Amino acid sequence: MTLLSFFNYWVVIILMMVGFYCVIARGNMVKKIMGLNLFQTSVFILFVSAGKIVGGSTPILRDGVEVYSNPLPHVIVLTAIVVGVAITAVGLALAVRIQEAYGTIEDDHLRDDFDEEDD
Amino acid sequence: MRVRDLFAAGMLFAIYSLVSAGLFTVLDAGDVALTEAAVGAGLSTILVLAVLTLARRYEHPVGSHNWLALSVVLVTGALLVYATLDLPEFGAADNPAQVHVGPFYIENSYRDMGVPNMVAAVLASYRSIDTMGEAFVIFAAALAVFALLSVRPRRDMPGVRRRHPPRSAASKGEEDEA
Amino acid sequence: MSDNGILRIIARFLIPLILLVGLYIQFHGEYSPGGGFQAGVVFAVGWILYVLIWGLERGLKVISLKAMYVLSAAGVLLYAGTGLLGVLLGGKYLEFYPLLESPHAAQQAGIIVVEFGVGLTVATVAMLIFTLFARRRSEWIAALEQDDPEQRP
Amino acid sequence: MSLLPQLSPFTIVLIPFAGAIAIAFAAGRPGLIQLLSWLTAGAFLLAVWGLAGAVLTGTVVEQAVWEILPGMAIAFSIEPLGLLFALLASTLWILATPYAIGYMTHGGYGNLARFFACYAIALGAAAGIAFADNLLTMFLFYEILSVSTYPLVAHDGTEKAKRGARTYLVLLLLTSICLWLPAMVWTWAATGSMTFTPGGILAGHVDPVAGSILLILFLFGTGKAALMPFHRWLPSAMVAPTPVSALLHAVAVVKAGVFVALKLAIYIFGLDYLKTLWSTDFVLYVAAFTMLTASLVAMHQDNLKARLAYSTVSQLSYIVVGAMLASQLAAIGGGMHMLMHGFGKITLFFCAGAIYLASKKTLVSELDGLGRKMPITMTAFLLGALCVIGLPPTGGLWSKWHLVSGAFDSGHGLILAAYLASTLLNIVYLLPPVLRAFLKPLPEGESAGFKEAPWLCVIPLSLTALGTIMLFFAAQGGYNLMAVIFDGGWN
Amino acid sequence: MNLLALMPFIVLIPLIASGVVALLPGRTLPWVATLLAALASAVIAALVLPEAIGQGPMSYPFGNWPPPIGIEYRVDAANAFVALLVAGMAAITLLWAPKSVAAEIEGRHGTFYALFLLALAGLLGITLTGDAFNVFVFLEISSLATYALIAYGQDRRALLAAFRYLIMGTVGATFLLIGIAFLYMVTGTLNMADLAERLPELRDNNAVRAALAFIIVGMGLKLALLPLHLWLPNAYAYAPNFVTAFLAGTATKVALYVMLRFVFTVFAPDYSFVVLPLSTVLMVLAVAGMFAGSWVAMFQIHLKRMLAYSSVAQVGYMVLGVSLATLTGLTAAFLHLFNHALIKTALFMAIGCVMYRTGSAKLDDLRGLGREMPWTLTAFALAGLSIIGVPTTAGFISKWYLVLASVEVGAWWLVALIVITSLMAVYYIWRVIEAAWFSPRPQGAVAVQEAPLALLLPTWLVVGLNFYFGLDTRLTVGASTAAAEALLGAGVALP
Repeated sequence: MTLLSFFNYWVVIILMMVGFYCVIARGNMVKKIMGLNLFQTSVFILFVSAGKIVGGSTPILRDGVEVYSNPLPHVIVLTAIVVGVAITAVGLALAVRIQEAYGTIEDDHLRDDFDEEDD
Repeated sequence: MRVRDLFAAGMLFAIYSLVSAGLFTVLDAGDVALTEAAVGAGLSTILVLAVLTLARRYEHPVGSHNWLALSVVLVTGALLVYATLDLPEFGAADNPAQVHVGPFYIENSYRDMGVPNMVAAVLASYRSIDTMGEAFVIFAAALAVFALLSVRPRRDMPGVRRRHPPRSAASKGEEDEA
Repeated sequence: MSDNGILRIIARFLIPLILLVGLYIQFHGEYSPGGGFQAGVVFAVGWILYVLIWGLERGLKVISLKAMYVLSAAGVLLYAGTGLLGVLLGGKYLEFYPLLESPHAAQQAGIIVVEFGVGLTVATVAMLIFTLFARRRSEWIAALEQDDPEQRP
Repeated sequence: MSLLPQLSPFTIVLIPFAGAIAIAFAAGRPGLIQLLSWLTAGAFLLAVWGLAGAVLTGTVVEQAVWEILPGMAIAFSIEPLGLLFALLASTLWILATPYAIGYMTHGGYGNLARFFACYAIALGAAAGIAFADNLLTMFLFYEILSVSTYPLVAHDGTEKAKRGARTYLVLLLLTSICLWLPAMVWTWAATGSMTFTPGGILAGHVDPVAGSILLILFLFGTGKAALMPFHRWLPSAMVAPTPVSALLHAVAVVKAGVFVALKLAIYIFGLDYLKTLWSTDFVLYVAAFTMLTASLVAMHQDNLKARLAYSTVSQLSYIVVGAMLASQLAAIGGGMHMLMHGFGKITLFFCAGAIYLASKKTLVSELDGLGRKMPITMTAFLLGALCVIGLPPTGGLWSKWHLVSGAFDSGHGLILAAYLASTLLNIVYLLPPVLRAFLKPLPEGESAGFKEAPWLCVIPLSLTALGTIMLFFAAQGGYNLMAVIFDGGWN
Repeated sequence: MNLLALMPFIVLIPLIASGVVALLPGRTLPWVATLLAALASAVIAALVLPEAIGQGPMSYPFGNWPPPIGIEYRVDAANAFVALLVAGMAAITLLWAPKSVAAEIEGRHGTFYALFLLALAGLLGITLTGDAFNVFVFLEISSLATYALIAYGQDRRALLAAFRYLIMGTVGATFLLIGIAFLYMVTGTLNMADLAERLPELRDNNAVRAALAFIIVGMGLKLALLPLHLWLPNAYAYAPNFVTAFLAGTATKVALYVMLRFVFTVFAPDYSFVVLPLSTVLMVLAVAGMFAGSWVAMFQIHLKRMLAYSSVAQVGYMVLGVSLATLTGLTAAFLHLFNHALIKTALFMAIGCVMYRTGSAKLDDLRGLGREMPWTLTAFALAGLSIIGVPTTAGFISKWYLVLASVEVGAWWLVALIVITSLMAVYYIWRVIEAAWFSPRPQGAVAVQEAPLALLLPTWLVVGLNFYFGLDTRLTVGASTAAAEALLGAGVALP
């Protein structure tokens, strides 16, 4: 195996980590959700690259094509993308409600308010 | 993602989605590319923008680096890199993924159902219950957003519920009947 | 934006085109990339464009919030119902062969119906979510003004 | 005896619980509560005596109520020791009932329904312990007893009462859950059985080291037996109204503790096995130490109830020592002392309560001349004291006699000395109140306004005092009952 | 119809019903439909369980495509047991629901109940499926619905709790996805049984190890295993009472089941526990969870938070049983999984009754309430006995087995720890009892009535079940043992 064959994976990993960092380190909820999306999308790329065959083509039957890439990861990722957008929608809706209820969507600012016991 | 302007961040995010859609095409995943473009660049961006009309456009400055978060991320990254060392070579035709279940679809989907787009065949027939689940995920998201955003906005949402003194016993009785 | 003439004219052309593309992706999904999900999104985007230009009120006249809600449920029920049909006709859940005589036709019919269900759900859900987000701002301002005229978001 | 109904043990145990529920529902109607209390205590008494008749004629009574897991059941069986304990509890309960009613109504206490319901539950739990066929059942009722007496101790509702009650509960729960429960699990894991078997179940299953640890866990885990250093709860519990102190902390609770100790010694370890364990001696000397120290502490207590409480701590250790001597005679003596001390100590507590009710006096130093005002009470006090000390004409003589003989038999000279020294101390702290009451004159300026306590209180204490004398003559019955265990005639 | 044909309908009935219920108007109609769906699902699960125990695994291929080409539902004793628990608890909590929901939920009830059904169907789907990716899909169905259900809470902190749960839950799910991706890349299959066949060849593969790690962390997040538990207390505390009662009994249990399924079935136990130091890691986390959870619970003044922290501790007990990796340990884990669902549901229901009347779940507001709401608080006390582990309650049985499992491997110190944490449970339950019965009512407090029968009866039903399963252990112990055997395979005994 050559170093090159890892290169694809490592780029994906770097992207993944950027997204993950955004999720846990950022206080802003919109950014958190964007980070989540970034994180997930990178995983999708990892998944799809599992199905790639060098020299293959899109798995739609045509004449003259011998090698097709594996369709299964594509299906998985399709489903996962849909799940991702569903989460984004719900997360953003929650952010809207939090903005209304608290007047901010900065998670850091809410921490104190949150941990205060109610008495 | 060091952009404080969330609008700009949203735009960057849309561009990233488009780029990855391109990447998907390169990886022979036409369907995925189409979806990513429609969703990432389209739908998600619209929603982010819609939220930004409601909330502050600029992120609050973050004081310092979050070392804990950074270390968590680095550990995860290290684990991922460690894992990749034993992953099959990228793009090779003899990877396990290319020899076990995948080829069955490539070889048989046309015979089974006469559909040239194998992705559609796998999606809607071989792994149909997944797709049904996906439809229900979307439906759940709709219900969730509906539940969250169809109540009338209130500013006085209590931090502590019902701080006012407990109601009298008489009014309780009425409530029970209601 | 509805007073921008150029936009309106472009949109007049563009929106039918988008809807057409949506339909193509929906029903040509077995042959080329695409399927219910992508079609649904594209279809919804067409409607969203319409709303962006002519406003939410007119958009909701085309399809009301209630209709979206009902149709989104109808979409998943269509999918699930197709699966049930397979059981009723003696097969497994989501087995399409029992639907029609010819195996290929049965599979294709099944795929088309469930993809349509997905498309229906996705399109209406996208519209629904967009509507709810878009409407929220005006509702919120109204609520704020009712509580305290001074405060604005 | 055969005229009495013969109910199954579980039914008998349920009687007080059913009564408690009925009493709880009668909340707010004192008359009904009293009636129900009488009914429950009466029914319980009849049932226990009915069973005794059957058992003495040779019927084997065993009852598995429910098997939770294979080999692990809620089950009851009647054996002499348990029967003795149940007889004691039921008899004293019926005597304590009028006393409690009189005391609580004249003392102006509230929340009567809760009080009498918990009282009944405590007795039911004591019966459950008495009839338990295995460790699990015993543990269950032991904990019910602990928890159900908490409201009784805290009955006043004052901070002081609640603090005392908390000490009480925490100590009992801590010891039972931290020490007893693991010991039980260990026993189960080692032997696969938890059933009480004559001769013990541990022998041959655990090595002496483990057996020694088990013994320590079990004995100290039985917090109700008040071995030092886990005796603190007993003085704390004296914040309770006197009927509670009398019945529960002279009879039901503490006797449950020593009963458990005896039962463990005889039926789980087995006396022969017990002899081989090094920790037997350890526990023995801790108990002897407790016996002496508590007596010394009792001497310095001016508060009458506190003095009685420490006396109880000391007397309980007599029984534990009896169990640990690993001699049949001493074990029988321990069983008998459970009975004798029960009668004696309840009399003393009844008297203390009666004195408080009549004169509001709680200190020993205030008792001067009281004998002239309350002759019946003070006479009863004298009898109770004699019984606890172990002097004729009371039953206490016989139990101490057997204990001392057992110590002599097994060659524990030190223990023998401890017994004798402690008995001397008994005399020193129990007789002065009587002497003060009868021989010293009333203090100057004391109004002569008070007289004997209400008859509802006086009659019970007279009866228990008479009981101590009766036991002097009837002690042979108790001995015979106990001896059956070791004759091998009992399975 | 035979049972196999019925089996997928455990999931499908609530799933399809959600589409219908979403459209139903009014308040009663959606509830009735939801209840019927949950009951039907529970009945089928109850029918399937003995079959799964007796006959071994049943497989239902969707679309009649044989696995691993298509997706199968694969039911053995382990997941039939969990499915019965989830569906059963859903039906029981639904009995309790109407009054509570009427008081707390704004907006359309049809939407609310549809979300509930989706959450239920998602949990059941995760349980029954035999396909790794299908787990992810159904996990997200239930998660999405759960976020919304939590956000229905009337306290604004419910929103924040839901958001944080969303973030952590999604990260967890994505971790799971990464794990599945690795597994797919090295084996080429997504079917669990197929994976199990192919993984033994890949013992020394880094990616397989990483996959296990990711899956465990991902599920640990959903399970609220100690350092990953942060979302749980607030989510439970501020969600509507009905939702809390349901989630407390089901959500973490299913996450645990998924973890077990991967650890034991997909990766063989001799891999997970021998090749990797999983046993140690899980045991440390479990013990830490038991302690930290109980410790924090002792100082909570908000009772729902207290119970939530107690849940963190109880998850520790379950994971402890797993970490022993013996048949008895696993049996104990399954037993506690079942019994804890009963206990926590009963406790949350009782607190829900209190909140229904007083609007507060704070310890101070509970003072002296024992006399005004005797039935409610007695139910609480009895369920409290069960969580402490008093004999004749369900909680005792599971702790007993846990202790037995510890003794079997000679880990006496674990017994001591279990005892100590039980004592901590005594403390936090006792605080409530003392406040309710031995403290005076605060001054100026208005008289409160006993909770309505519609709430009391289901609460007492669950309390009764706690005692029933504390006495009749044939069902629970039998099924748990069968479940543990199913997971451990043919009698794998581990050091």
